[in-house]
Amino acid sequence: MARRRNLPIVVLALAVIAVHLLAAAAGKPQYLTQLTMAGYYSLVIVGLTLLMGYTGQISLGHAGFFAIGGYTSGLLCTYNLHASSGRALVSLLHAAGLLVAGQDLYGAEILVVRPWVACVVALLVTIAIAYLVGKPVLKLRGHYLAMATLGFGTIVYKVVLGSSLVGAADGISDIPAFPLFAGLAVTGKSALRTQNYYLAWGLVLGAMALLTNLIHSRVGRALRAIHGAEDAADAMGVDTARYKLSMFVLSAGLAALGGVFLTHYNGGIGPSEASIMKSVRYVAIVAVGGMANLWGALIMGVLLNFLSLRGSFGSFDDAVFGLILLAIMLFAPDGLLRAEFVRRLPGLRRVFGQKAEP
Amino acid sequence: MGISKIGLVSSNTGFGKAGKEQVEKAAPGFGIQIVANEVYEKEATDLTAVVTKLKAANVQAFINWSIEPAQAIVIKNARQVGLSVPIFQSHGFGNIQYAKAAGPAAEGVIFPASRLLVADSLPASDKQKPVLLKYKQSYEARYHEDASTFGGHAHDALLLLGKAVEKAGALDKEKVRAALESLQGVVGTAGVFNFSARDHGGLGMDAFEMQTVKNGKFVVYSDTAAKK
Amino acid sequence: MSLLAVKDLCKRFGGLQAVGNVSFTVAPGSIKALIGPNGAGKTTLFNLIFGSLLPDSGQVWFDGKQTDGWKPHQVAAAGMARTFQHIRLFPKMSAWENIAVGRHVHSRAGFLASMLGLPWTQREQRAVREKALEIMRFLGVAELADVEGISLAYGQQRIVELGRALACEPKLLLLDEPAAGLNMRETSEMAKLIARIRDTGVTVLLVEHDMTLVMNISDEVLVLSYGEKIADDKPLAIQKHPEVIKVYLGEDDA
Amino acid sequence: MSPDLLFQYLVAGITYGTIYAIVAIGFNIIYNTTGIINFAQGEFVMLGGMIGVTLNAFLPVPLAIAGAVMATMLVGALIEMLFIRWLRRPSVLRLIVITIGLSIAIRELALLLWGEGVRALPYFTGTAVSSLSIGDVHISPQVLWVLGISAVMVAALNFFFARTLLGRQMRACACNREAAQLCGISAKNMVTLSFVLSAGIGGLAGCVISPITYVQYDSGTSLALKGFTVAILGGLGNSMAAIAAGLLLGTLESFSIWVMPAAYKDVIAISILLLILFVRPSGLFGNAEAARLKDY
Repeated sequence: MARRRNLPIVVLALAVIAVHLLAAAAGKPQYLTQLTMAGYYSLVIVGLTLLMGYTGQISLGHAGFFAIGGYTSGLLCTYNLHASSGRALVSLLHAAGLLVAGQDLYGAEILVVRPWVACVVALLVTIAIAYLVGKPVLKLRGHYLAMATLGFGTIVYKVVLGSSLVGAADGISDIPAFPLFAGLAVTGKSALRTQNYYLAWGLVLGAMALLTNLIHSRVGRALRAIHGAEDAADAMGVDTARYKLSMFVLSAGLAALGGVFLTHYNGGIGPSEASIMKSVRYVAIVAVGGMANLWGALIMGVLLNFLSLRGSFGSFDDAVFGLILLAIMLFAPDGLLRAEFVRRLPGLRRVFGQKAEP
Repeated sequence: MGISKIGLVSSNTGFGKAGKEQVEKAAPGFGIQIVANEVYEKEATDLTAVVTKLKAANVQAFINWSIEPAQAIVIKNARQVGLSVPIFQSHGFGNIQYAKAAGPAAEGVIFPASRLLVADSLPASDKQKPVLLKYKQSYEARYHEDASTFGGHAHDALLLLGKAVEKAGALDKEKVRAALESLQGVVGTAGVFNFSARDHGGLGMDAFEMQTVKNGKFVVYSDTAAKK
Repeated sequence: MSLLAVKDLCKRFGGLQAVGNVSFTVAPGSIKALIGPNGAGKTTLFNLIFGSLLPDSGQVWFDGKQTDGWKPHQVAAAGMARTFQHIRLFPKMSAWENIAVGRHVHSRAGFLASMLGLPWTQREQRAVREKALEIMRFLGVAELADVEGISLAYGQQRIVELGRALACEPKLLLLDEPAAGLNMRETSEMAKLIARIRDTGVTVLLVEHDMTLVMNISDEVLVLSYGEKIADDKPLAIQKHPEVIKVYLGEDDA
Repeated sequence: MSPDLLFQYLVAGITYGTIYAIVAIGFNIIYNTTGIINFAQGEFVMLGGMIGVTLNAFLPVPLAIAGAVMATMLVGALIEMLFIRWLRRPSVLRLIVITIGLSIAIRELALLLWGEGVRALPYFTGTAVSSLSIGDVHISPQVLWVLGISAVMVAALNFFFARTLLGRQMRACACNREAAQLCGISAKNMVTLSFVLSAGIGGLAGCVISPITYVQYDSGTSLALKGFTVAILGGLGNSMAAIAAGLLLGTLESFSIWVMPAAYKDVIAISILLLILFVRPSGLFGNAEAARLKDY
């Protein structure tokens, strides 16, 4: 069984290589840039799929977690501690090798947190916030849960938009590259485009491997049981509150991971990453993928994000996502990539016909 | 005007933020103190509480820096709560729509903008006047709405690019850039452009004219004594 | 020593006394039935015992531990399992997976181990599936293993739900109207099945309206009326109990 | 802080609060009959305002408003019939996503139709600068119009639900859909009616508040968020409580500007919403057990 489960992962890995070769052959290496970005957004989407599709808990605030990750890492990597370098704490951090000194564009001395430290802190901060928010929020159901997560997302958006510390409406820019190892760094420099493409998709592959294992495990079964009938899952000994919270935190962590890497890749982050429209877009993609369909969500996520990033939808970007949401939820609530939908296609007229019945 | 204590309100967008920062930087040089400094939402529906805060701070005038519809709400609410001090706006006010939206509240608002808005009343000697009138008339004939400065910027950008390509005589990127940097005396809607390798903005201070709203129309602000 | 002891349990909803001062015990290895007219508080009593509702006062002792105030999943972990009056299967999971959820308290793979797919979790997985299929064979529904919960026939759903509870290997099994909606043949099969489950050493407490089933298989019968206990005795004695007769004849038993 | 200023903040708070409350009442009507939270409610307000302004170009204000309200009602009916009515046993999640999709679609359509421009109906009395003064406290007459029309609307709604057959039928559906259907009430028609009513209220609100707030293709979104907050604060489905909750939230927001930067005004409002959801999901004035009955 395990081998059968690994097959899609292998196919995905081959597809990643094939796309690279195709893009190179077609002389369109810039496609890799958008695919890299789409890869990082996919991390949010696969995490959200597990939370919404498998565990049945809606979140209209996941852009908030993406933004908290990206903003925290970006802020730590750009906030100049030089002025307070005499302080005991700063000296201690410096001595521990957690800070890095350098010069900015204009030659002024700067002292900032090392990117890998910033990344770890950003993930930990997001996880802590997800835990604190999730604990009370996940007690709610239905509309109340939707409203509470929407509220959380709005708060994150308004706070980053209103705080001059993180650049208010401008966001944070000039975020340094995130050096990993052996000359590889998360950066938008075109020299490292291919490497970054493989890095992003390596992360997606890793996440997919872990998450497919999860859904086919005891935990995955418990999560689906919570979705199916929460009281019955509880009666079977599933600590539903703990499982929901763990899943919420896990998906928030994945969103933050995507946020951190994309922020370093783009070299900046702005408040629009935290906006409600972004959260709605993530939900739309999960829905189009088929809710409880990890691979469907990944495919639709890459496709739609890629097209959107390429500007294929022009000024109708939001409209396209709105209409997709509407169409999918009306005609194929189980997603496009499901056999039942394809079978039902010829019967669409019957679906319309039902309107006339009393 | 002898103003030393002002209020500053701006919208929570990049435009509002940039203006806010510049005003904060420039104010001390003129001996002006910002006693109330508020950022409002670009989607705001009513800003009575914000202008009340200005009123409570006893400002002698206030600057309202925004490019969104909410800027009209600010001036309207200010007049409603009886805050009758002079109001200064940014060039983001350069669309008659906002003045119309604020109705009588917009009367007397002072703002800098290019001469496009007051093209009709310019003296015949003004060298921008023909360009402005031509743009204004063709825009209004085509779109059936008042021309604003914003569309003019796009017009100028295309005009400059066209001149540069013409001057370079080729579509080579480097040559066009060099030509663009050497353009002199190009008359656009925003002003007369004089580029150099160091100046990529091309406009001087004289490109802006202080304007105000009188009887629902933009007119040149004539009280020269008021120009600080 | 009783397996379950309920002492002076009380629960009010607003002004309504749903359960009032009910005390009783269930002996290990026995089948005890809980009967009473509609609205007598039977399901409320179940929910109080299982932790789905918090009692206003009174105690629940299960297997030597005081369990009132515990959450259902804690009660389940302590060795109690239940079925629901309105069947609560997991609709989009196959029959065997439904039953496999019942193995939750007897397996231990957590988030991290599951995501990494460690070898021991895979062994555990196989054991869980094996056990689920074994239970399906015991119930005689092995051929339904891969059918989705939502696609099962009503009677089959009752059996699978029972299997899910059995998968917990409970000491005490709470059955809420196991024969509701079943036809006569299915009801008598259900009665046999419950007796067989008791014979494997599982203690059973059930709520049921079907008197034939109750009188045939129960060792003791508890009668509730308007939330209060009016009788607690052997089936034969219950049938002659004057107050029970009054309650049942006085009611319009639809 | 002089008493005059205190009152001035209070006036601002009442203005915000009344606007939020009308939006919240629109939510409640649909929620009560269907259990749906209509995320497109704010768009009804926007449509009302936009259509009102458009009609005002060739109709006097009262007729323009009447026309706008009727047009919005029609939109409400169409939305229900095209997107909700024929769904069989839709899940809450599906309904949430559908109404979110609708709100985006309507907004984008409005952008196509009317562009980005900002519009407003003229002030019903006076102008943008006129205000009634009590000492140094100033109130725009339009605020009084909003208050008055809201009051009349609430009274009319109360009469409708308590006294008329149709209103009672809608309430019956809200309490128990199956039982109502057994009594011969067409639950489906009641749902359509609730959309019509709710859209009409939204449309009216959009017209009445437009002189104060202006209207633009995307005005609906932020109003909807506040409307939700107020609806939940008061207890979902309870329209009288929504008015109290609206005034409370509006006043809190107004005074929050007094003590902290206006940029954080919404953060305060939504934090209150979250707090209420955590400690008292039935709302400030709601009844916990009644709320649980409607928990789907």
